[in-house]
Amino acid sequence: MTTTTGPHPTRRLILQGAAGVALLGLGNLPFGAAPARAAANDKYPEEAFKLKNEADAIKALYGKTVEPSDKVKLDAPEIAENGGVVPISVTTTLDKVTSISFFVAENPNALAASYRIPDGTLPAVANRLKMAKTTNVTAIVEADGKLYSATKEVKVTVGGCGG
Amino acid sequence: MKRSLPLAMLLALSLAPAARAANEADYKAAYAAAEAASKEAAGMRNQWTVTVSTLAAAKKAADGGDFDRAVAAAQEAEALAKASIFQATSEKDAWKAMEIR
Amino acid sequence: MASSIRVRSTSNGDITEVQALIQHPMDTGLVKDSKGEVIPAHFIQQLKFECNGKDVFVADWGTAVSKDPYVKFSFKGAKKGDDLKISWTDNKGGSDTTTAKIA
Amino acid sequence: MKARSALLLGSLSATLVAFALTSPRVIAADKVDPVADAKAFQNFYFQKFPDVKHEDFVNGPYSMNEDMKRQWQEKEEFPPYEFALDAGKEMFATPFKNGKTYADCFPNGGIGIRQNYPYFDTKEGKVVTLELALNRCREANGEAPYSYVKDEMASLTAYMAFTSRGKPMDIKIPDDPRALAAFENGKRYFYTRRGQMNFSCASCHVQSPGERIRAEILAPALGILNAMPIYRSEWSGMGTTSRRFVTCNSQTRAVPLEPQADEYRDVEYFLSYVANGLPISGPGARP
Repeated sequence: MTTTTGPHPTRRLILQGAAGVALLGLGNLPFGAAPARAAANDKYPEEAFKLKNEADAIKALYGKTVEPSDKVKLDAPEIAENGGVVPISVTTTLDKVTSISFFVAENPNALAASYRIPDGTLPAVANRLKMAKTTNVTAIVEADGKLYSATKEVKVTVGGCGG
Repeated sequence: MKRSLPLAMLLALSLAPAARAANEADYKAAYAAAEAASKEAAGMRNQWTVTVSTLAAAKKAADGGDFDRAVAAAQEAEALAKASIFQATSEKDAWKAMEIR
Repeated sequence: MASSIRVRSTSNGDITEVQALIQHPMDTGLVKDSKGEVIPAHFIQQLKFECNGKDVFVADWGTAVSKDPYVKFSFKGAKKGDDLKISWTDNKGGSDTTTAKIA
Repeated sequence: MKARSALLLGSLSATLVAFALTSPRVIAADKVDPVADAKAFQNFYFQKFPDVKHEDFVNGPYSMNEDMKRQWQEKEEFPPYEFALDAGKEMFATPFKNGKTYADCFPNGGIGIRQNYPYFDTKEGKVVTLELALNRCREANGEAPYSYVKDEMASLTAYMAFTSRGKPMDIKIPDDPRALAAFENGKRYFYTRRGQMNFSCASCHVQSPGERIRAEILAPALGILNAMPIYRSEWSGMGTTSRRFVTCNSQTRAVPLEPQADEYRDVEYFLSYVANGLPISGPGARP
């Protein structure tokens, strides 16, 4: 991080103070009348994030089969400007969406991010992901208990001419 | 550009004809020549990173007692340093050809 | 204290669009520093958005989320002036929280 | 023989590229004419890229490629330099131990003046860049100078650039032979080939802007410093003009000079002057 000359008020406080901040309602107690619809379980899917291969990760996260669907619109660049910051977003016209997840096939761990979509939240997410190399990126939408997906290839390489 | 391609070709061109294995004296002479050329290039503020790394590789090989490799690396470093000197002197006027007018 | 969370939430009609940028290294644990030592994994695992006492968005993140992570989503059922509470926890037990007014 | 062969290998690809520049070269008289140089420089790009709006050149690679521009615009919604900007704003207002602040060192309190940097200091007889002025201000107030390539300097210059966003670059060359010499020296550095790759700044940013070098698209040299300092995904952090010059050198395998060396100050002077009139767009986000 930054050098220590001239303390950097915001970052230093964050790094030191972060742990001290009391977080209300930490942990996984679902509070408020969570709607009955079976959202993916509330706990952080530790296992799924550890798995290397995409199919295993999907099974660990959802335990169901997936079918591609053109109702899932995945937006990803053709050639990533930089593998460290790749803008990826998904929208869908499917109904009763409860979860959206992103898988990067060639990454050390396929599952990149998973989002729980409570009732009343629009089924669309934009985020920035890291990609180790040229890879397929798959977005999976859980709608009304069934899994739909879309996949695109993103070319990734380093920049510059040498060094 | 891959680093290895130009270096490999360079090595092929500069194979020392000496048949017997190089000894420390050969290395010291080759290293001194390379270092002088490298200092001159640095003095012209046109040093190449590969000159510095090849010079270091020569020293490392010599420290390890492998004087054949050390001499080859020192000669290569000298060649690189001389190339950067040649580049600096020729560019003194050559740059004008590229200028947008 | 300046929070690590920058959030922009704008409501037009019934839909509120939320964008968040969080200052966090998101280290994967697979990268070595200049001295050759591995930088240990340090990444946000869960990010929660709550409004009017209800979770409106929950993100479970792995190591593939970019440094200074960004996320955008929209939800219904809130209006200008409502409080949007954002909180994250990372794999080292670090956390931060902030509350923003919907514009 | 060995020396030539090394250079030959390095420069083979570059000389082929050089031949592409077929327009006849008229060796201008030795008189340095910055106004004519700037006009020629800008016209070169306006003719080479007729459908790029003049002020768009300051967006570097994103003025050259639609797919990259879309990725950039998505990032700009909530740009990664947001934290550096806030940190810079806070640092700019935080008084030194002696109670003074940066505002006391700069005209107009340091707000909205980035477009006038670098300037030629007739007392010192040299080009003074914004980064240099910031460190001199710190030293004048008993504070330790910041590194030219690290976050603090980038945060400060990010804030100062932000306060000048949209203002046209406005670099002056006083009627002083040393200023003309500095401009010419900057131009020489810009067109001089270096490193084992035997590239000059012009080899990439004049001969092949818009083309790809692996993942990146080469930016045009016109307005290339207008977006400084930049947050580069490659560095996953902020970078000052100094950091950009140093890293560009090492890519061509040339040993970089120390940050704020005369050559770097002069090439910044040259590149900023020929971009006069184009808007400041810093801080920028780049691949």
